[in-house]
Amino acid sequence: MSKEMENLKSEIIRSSGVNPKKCMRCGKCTGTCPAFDEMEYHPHQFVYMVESGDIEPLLNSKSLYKCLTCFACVDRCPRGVEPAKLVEAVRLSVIRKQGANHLKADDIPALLDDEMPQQAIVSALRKYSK
Amino acid sequence: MQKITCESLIEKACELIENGTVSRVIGWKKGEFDYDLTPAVFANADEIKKNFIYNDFSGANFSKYLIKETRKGEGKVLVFLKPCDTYSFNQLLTEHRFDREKVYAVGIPCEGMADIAKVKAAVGDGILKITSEGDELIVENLYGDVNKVKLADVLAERCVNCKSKKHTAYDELMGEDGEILDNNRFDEVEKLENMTEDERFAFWQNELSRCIRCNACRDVCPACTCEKCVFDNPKSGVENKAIADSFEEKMFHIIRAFHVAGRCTDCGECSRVCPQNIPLHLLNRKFIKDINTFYGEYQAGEVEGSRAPLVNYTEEDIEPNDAVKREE
Amino acid sequence: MRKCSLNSLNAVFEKLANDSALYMPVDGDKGADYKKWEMGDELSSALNTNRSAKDFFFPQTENLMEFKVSGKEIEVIDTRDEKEDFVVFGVRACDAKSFDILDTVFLSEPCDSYYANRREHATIVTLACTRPSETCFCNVFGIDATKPTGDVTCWKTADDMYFEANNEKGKAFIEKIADLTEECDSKAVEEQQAKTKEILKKLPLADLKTEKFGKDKTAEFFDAPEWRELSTSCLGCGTCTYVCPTCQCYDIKDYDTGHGVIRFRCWDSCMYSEFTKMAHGNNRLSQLERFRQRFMHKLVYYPTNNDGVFGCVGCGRCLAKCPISMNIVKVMKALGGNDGE
Amino acid sequence: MQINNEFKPKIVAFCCNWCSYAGADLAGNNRLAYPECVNIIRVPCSCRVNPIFILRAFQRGADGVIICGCHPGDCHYTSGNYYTRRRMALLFSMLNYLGIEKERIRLEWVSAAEGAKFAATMNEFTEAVTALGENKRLEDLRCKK
Amino acid sequence: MQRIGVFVCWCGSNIAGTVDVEKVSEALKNEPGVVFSTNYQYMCSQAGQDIIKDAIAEHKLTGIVVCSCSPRMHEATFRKTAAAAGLNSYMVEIANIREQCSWVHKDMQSGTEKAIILGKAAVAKVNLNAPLTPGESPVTKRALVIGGGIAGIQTALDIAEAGFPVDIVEKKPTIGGKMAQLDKTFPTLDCAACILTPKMVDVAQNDKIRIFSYSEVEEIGGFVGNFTVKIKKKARYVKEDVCTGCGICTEKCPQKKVPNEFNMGMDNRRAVYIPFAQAVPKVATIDPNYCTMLKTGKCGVCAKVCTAGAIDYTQKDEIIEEKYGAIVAATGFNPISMDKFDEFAYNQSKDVITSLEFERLTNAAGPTAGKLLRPSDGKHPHTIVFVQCVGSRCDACAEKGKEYCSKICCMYTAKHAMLTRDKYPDTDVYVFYIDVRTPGKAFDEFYRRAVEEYGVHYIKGMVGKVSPEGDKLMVRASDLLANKQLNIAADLVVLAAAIEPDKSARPLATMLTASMDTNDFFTEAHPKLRPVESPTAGVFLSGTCQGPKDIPETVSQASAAAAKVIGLLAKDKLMGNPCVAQSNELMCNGCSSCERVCPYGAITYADKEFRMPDRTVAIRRVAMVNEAVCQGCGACTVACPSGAMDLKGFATSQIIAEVDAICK
Repeated sequence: MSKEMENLKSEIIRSSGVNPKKCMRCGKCTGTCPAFDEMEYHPHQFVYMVESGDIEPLLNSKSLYKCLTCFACVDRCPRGVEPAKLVEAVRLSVIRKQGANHLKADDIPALLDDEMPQQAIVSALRKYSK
Repeated sequence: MQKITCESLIEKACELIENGTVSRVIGWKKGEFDYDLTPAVFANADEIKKNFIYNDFSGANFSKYLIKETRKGEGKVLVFLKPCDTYSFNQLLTEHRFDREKVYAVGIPCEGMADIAKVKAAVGDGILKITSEGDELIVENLYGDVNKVKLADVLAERCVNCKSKKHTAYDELMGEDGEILDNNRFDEVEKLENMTEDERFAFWQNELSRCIRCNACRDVCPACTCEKCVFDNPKSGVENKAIADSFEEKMFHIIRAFHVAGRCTDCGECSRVCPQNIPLHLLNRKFIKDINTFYGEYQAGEVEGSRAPLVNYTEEDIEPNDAVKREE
Repeated sequence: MRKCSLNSLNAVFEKLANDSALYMPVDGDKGADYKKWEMGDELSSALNTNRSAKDFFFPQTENLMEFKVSGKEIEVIDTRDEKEDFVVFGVRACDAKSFDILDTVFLSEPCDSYYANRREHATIVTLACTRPSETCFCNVFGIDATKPTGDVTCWKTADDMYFEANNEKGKAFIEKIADLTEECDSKAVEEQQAKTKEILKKLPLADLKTEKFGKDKTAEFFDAPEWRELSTSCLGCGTCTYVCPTCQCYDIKDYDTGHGVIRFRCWDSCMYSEFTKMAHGNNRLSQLERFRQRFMHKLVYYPTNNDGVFGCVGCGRCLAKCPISMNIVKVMKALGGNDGE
Repeated sequence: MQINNEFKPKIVAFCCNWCSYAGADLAGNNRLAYPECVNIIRVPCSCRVNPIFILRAFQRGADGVIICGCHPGDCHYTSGNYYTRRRMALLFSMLNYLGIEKERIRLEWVSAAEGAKFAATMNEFTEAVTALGENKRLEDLRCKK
Repeated sequence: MQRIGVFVCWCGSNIAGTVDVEKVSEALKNEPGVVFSTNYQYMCSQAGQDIIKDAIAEHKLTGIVVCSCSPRMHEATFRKTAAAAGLNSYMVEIANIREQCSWVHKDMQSGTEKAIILGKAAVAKVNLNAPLTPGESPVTKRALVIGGGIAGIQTALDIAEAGFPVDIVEKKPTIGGKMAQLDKTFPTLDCAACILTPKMVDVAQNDKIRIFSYSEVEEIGGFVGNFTVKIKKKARYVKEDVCTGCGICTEKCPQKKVPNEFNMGMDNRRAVYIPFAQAVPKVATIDPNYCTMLKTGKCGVCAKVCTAGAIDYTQKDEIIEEKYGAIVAATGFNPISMDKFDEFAYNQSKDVITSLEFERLTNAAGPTAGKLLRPSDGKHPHTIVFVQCVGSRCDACAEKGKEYCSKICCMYTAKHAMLTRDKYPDTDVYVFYIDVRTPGKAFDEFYRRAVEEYGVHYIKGMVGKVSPEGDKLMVRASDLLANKQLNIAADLVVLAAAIEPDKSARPLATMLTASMDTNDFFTEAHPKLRPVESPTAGVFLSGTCQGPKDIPETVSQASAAAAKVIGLLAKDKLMGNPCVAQSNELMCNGCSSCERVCPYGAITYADKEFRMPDRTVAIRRVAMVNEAVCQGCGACTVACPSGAMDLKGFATSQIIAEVDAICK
C-alpha cells in the first residue's frame, strides 16, 4: 500500500469512526442495499476495499454519490461496522481533495421537481457541496 | 419541658439504692470547680447526698462505663441517661456489650450542656464560680467580676446540633420525653464537601497535624469498646503509640472513624475530649451523612438490635466509584 | 534590667529570628501553641500553650538511628547531627521549672545525648504570669509565677517588655538585643509582681497541701483504698501524660520501612495498657495500678529519688484537658492533702 | 526522586480469587498487556480487603490501589462483594473528604470471563494514576527511599 | 524463622522468554527466610517436582515458594509435591509470574523486576504461613440434576448406573427437553424421538432416579457434599400417583384455545394436557392460567371424566427439602427472541419461522402431522429460504444478537434443507450463509451431500430484508461471490436463530454461587482441563448451560459430569478447605458483626469465662467459627472492629506482608 493510500485509509477510518476489521464479510449490508443496482461498488466492497487499501477505484466511482445514506446497512450490520459512514467518509475525502462542488446552489432550480421532498435537496446540498 | 434538678436526681438515686433496686449508681461527682465533674460510681446514699452533682456541665456519657460496671459483682447499676446517651446505650446493647438485666436506666431530659471552653472564651479565664439562673449562667472570676452568659450561647457543639430529645431506651423516665429533632448537624460536613479537594486536604492536614495520639477520642467513645483495640495490637498493621509521620495521623483517624461507621451514635464525646480541639465529629458525621444518602436514613442506637449499614446491603447499592463523584 | 516598648517588640523578634530559630506561643484558631516565629506572628496573650514546652527537648517522636538492610547484611547508621541554636520565648514559670525536672532525668548519667544536644543549643526566655487561671497551682510547688526562671526572664506590662538575664547564656541574649532595648529600673516590674501575687493568693488551689507527700512515702500510699474510687472512671487515655510538661516516659521502637529500619523513640504513657509490655507480659495489669503509678511517680517516687522535689509543676493542663476531669489535685485531696477541706 | 514525565507509579491490585484473579489470568492467557507496575494480591473475596490494607499500601509507597471483585450478584460467596461495595463506598468517600485524590483508588467488578476488561481497566487506571503523579497526600516519608 | 526454598519455573519459554529466571532466583536468595533458590525448565514436570522434593529434604525447608504459572493452574500440584516430601501442603505459595507477568509484559528488564517483586511478596507471605490441616465433612450420597433434557437425562442415568440415587428437577410437566421437539438428528438422520424416548423410559423405570417434574429449585444452601435444596413442586392439580395418563381429560376439556408450547404455539392444546404422547411422567397437568374451573370455579369436566379420580383442584405448591452431595446444572437453552429482527419480518408473516418451528412442522407428531405446509395457508411451499446466523456472531455492543457462534445452526440447516429436498424434490431450497462450519465427525460430508446430492442452493451472503408481498415473501439478499443482489420470491423463510441459555440459569447460578460469563453461560472451573465442573465445588455442568453444543457433545459432557459426580459421591468424607476464619476469643467483643455478614451461618456465640488482663474474671460473649461450614470468604474479618477474626491462609499479617513487599 502506498504511503498516500495508507494516509488516506487512516484518514477515512478516523473521520468515519468505522473499524472495517470488525467486518465478517456476511454481505448483509449489500443484501439490504436499496441502491444496489445503481452502485458499482457495494457496501461490503467499500468496507473490504478500504480495509485492504484499495481505495483508488472508490474515489473515482460514481457509487460514492449513489449511496442514499438510508443507513439500512448500518442498522442491519450484525457486527456494527456501519458501512454508510465509510461511504460518507470516502466521499468527503474526494470532495475535500478536489475542492470542487458537485452541486452548486445555482443548479438547484433546474433540478427541482414536485416529487422531490425538500429534505432531499437540503441533504443533497450538504452532501455534494462543500 | 422542665429542667431536671440535681436534687430530684439525688432523691431518685437514693430511693433506688435504698429500696434495693440497684446496688450502685453511676453519676457525676463534684469537682474542684463547678465545671469539672468526674464520672463516679456511688455505692450508698450518703456518698450520693454528699458528692452527686448534676448541672450544666454534666455532659459525660456514662454508657460505656456499663461494660465494666456490669461485669462487677452482684446487683444492678443505676445509670442516668440523657437522650443522646440512650443512643449509645442501645448501640452497646445491640452489640451485646453488657447485660441489660444488670442495669436500671433512668432517662433524664436535657436542654443541652455547656462547653467550658466556650464559657471561658466568652467571659475569660480565672473562673471561681458558675451558677445557673434561668437560661443564663452567672460566672464569677478571680478578679471580682461577675459575668452573665446565656446558656444557649455556650452550648457544646453537639448540643447546638442536638439530634434528638427522645430517649430510645430506659426503665424509667423522669420528666417528659422529647422528640427527634430537625437539626443542622451536617451543615459543616457539607461545607467541607463543597470545598475543593486541595482545600479539604489543607483543612484536614491542619486539623489532624495537631493530633498527639493521646487516644482520648477512642477511649471515651462508647462505640470503641473493643477488648483489644487494633491500635494497641502490634499484629494489626496499624499499631503505633505516637505519630511519627503525618501519614499515621490520617491512618489513625480514618480507621478510627471507619471502625465506628454505622455504629457511631454521634454523641460528640470525641470532639469534647480532644485536648487539641480537633473537630473529630466531622469525620464521624461524614460517615453518618454518607450512610443516610447512600443507604437511607439510619441512626445507630435509635432502635436496639437494628442491623448496622456496614453489615447489611441491597443489590442496588451505590458503586464506590460513583460515591465520590461530585461536581468540583 | 532592660526594656523595650511593646511597639518595638517585633523588631526584637526580627533580630532574634535572623540570628537563630525563634519559637514562641502564637494564637491559632484552637488556642495557643509554640510556633517558629515569622514576620507577622504575634506573641500570644494566652496564659499558656495547649502543649507544653517539653516538645523542644523531648519531642513526641525522635529517630535515634537507622539500619540499612541489604540482602542479609545489616548496616547501622548514626543519624544524630549537631542541632543549631534556637530561642524559646515566652515560657511560663511552670514549664520553665519542668525543664529542671526533665534535666534530672535526661542529663544525669548516663546522659541522653539527644536531649542534651537540644538543651545545649536552646536559650529559654521566660515570661512572668499576670492573669493566672483557676487551674493554676504552681505556687504549691514553690514556683514563683511572677519571677520565672530560665536563661532570661521577661515581664510584659501594658506598654513595655522587660528583660533580665539569669546567667551567661541570658547575658549573651540580652547583648544581642542591646541596641533595641534600654537599661531601666525594676519599679514597674515590681509593681506588677505585687499585684499578681495578690491574685495568686486568691487562687482556689493556692492552699493545696503537699506535706503529706514526698520522699519515702511509698508504703503510706501504695495500698490506700482511695485509689480504687479515684481510678474508676479513668479511661486509660494518655491525655494527661501527653499534655504534662514533666512526663518523660518513652518507648523505643523499630520501624521497618521496607528498605531499612528506623529506630525511634516516642512518648509513651503509663496510663496505656500496653505500657512497658514485655515478653513476660505487662507490669501493671489494671487501670488502678496504672493510674496509681502516674500519681505516685509525681508525688512520691520522683521526690524519693530527687531530694523531695515533686514531679509536678502545677501548670494545670491536666485539669483542663482530662476527658473525665480526674487530675492530680483531686488525687492529692482525696489522699489527704487537704484535711480541712 | 523521579523525573516527572518518567514517573512510573506503583499500583496494588487486590483481586478476588474466583472472578478477578481468574480474569487477570485470562488476560494473561490472551496476552493482553498491561503495565508492569500493577501487582496483584490474591484474596479469597473482595470482602477480605480491609481498609487497613489499602491505607497500608499507600503508606508503603503505592500510588494507586484498585480492588477487583466479582460482579454484584456473582460473588462466589453470595454476598461478599455487596459488603465490599458498601465498605469501599464509605471509605472512598471519606478519603476524598480528607482531600485525597479520588482517582487513586478504585473498585472494579471483573469477572473470570473478562480478561480484556481486566487489562483495559489496569491500563486505564495506571494512566489515571500516572497523570496524578506521586502519592503525596497519603505518603509516609519514612517509607520513601 | 522459616527455611524457605524458592523454585523459579521457566515454563519453557513462556516465562523465560520475558523474565530472566536466573536473575529472579538469584535475587530471591537474599530475602529473609530463604535458604535455597533455584530455577528449572518445567517445575510442574516430574523432574521439576523431584527438585522440590529433594530440596525440602536436603535443606530442611519449612516453606516453599514456586514462581510459576497461576495458582489456579498448579497450586494443587505443588501442594501435593510438598505433602509427598513431608511438608504441610499449606506451606506452599505460588508467585504467578506467567499469567500475571511474562504473558502480559514484553520488556525483559521490567518483567524480571516485576517477577522479583511477586516472588518477594510470596516469600513474605510464606514467612508467616502456618501448617494447616483441612477439616473433614461427610458426603451425602445423592445427586441433584437440574434440568431434564437430554443432558440431565444422560447425567442422571449414568449416576444411577453407578448406584447412587439421583433426583431430576424439571420445570416442565415432562422431561425430554428440546430434543423431544426435534424431528431428525444430524448427521445420521435418525429420529430424535426414537433415540430419546427409550432413555426417558429408562429414567422413569430406574429405581435410583426420582423425577420432580413441573418443579423448580427454590433455595440452595450448604456446600460440596452437604447441599440442602428446597424444591418447589408446583401444583399440577392432578394426583401424580393416581393419574394413569389415559388422556381422556385432555380430550374432554372444553377449553381448547391454549397455545401449545410443545409445538411452538403453532397449534392449540387443552387447559388440561399431556405435552406429548411419550411424556415422562405421563401424567396430565392442568394449566391454571386457562382452566375455567380454577379461574371461575365452574366446569369440573376433567374431574367428571377421570375414572381414576386423579383430578384435585385444591392441590397446592409443595416444598420438598432434600440433601445432596453434588448438584448438576443442565438447564439448557432456548432460541433467542426474533422480536428485534424486524428486517426478517418474523412478526409480520406467519411464514417466517424459526428452525425449531420448522422442526415441529416436519415432525410426524407436530401440528401438520409431518407434512411441510405453510403456517399461513397450509399450502405446500415451493421456494424455501434458510437464513443462517440470525443473531449469532453479532457485535458485542449490538443491541440485538449474541457475540458467539451458536454452533448447531449450520448442521441443522443442512439437515432441514436436505430433508426438504428429499421429501419434496419440487421445492427450491436456498441457504444463505456467512461461513459453513462443520467440524465434527461426518459433519462436512453431511453438508456436502446436501449440496451435491440434494441440490440445495448454498449462497454466500446474507439476507438483508424479507418483505411480505401478497402470499409471497420477497427476500432481498446478496450473493457475494457473484457480487449480485438477489431478490427471491419465497414461500417460506426459516431463520436459524441464535441460542441462549435458559432464563432460569441466572437465578440458579446465584443460588449455587456459581459464576457465569457475560452471556449467562455457566463458567467452567477451567476452560480446557475442567470443562464440566463449575468453580464452585460440588457443582457440575452438563449440556448447553455451559455453552452451545449439539447432541453428541451434550451427551458426552453429560456423561463426563456424571463421572465427576460419581467420583465425588464415591468418597465417604471430603477434606474441607482449611483456609477458614478463626476467632481470637481473647479479642472478641461478641458484637455479632461477623455473624451478620456470614453468608453461611458459620458463626455462633457462647458465653465464656475469661480471666481479664486486670486479673478479674468476666463472662463474655464470644464468637466461634464452625470450620465445616465456613467457606473462607473473609467478610467477617473486615466486619470485626477489633481484628479478633482472622482468616487462615489469608491472614491479616500475611496480606500486609505482601502489601509491604510489593510496595517497597
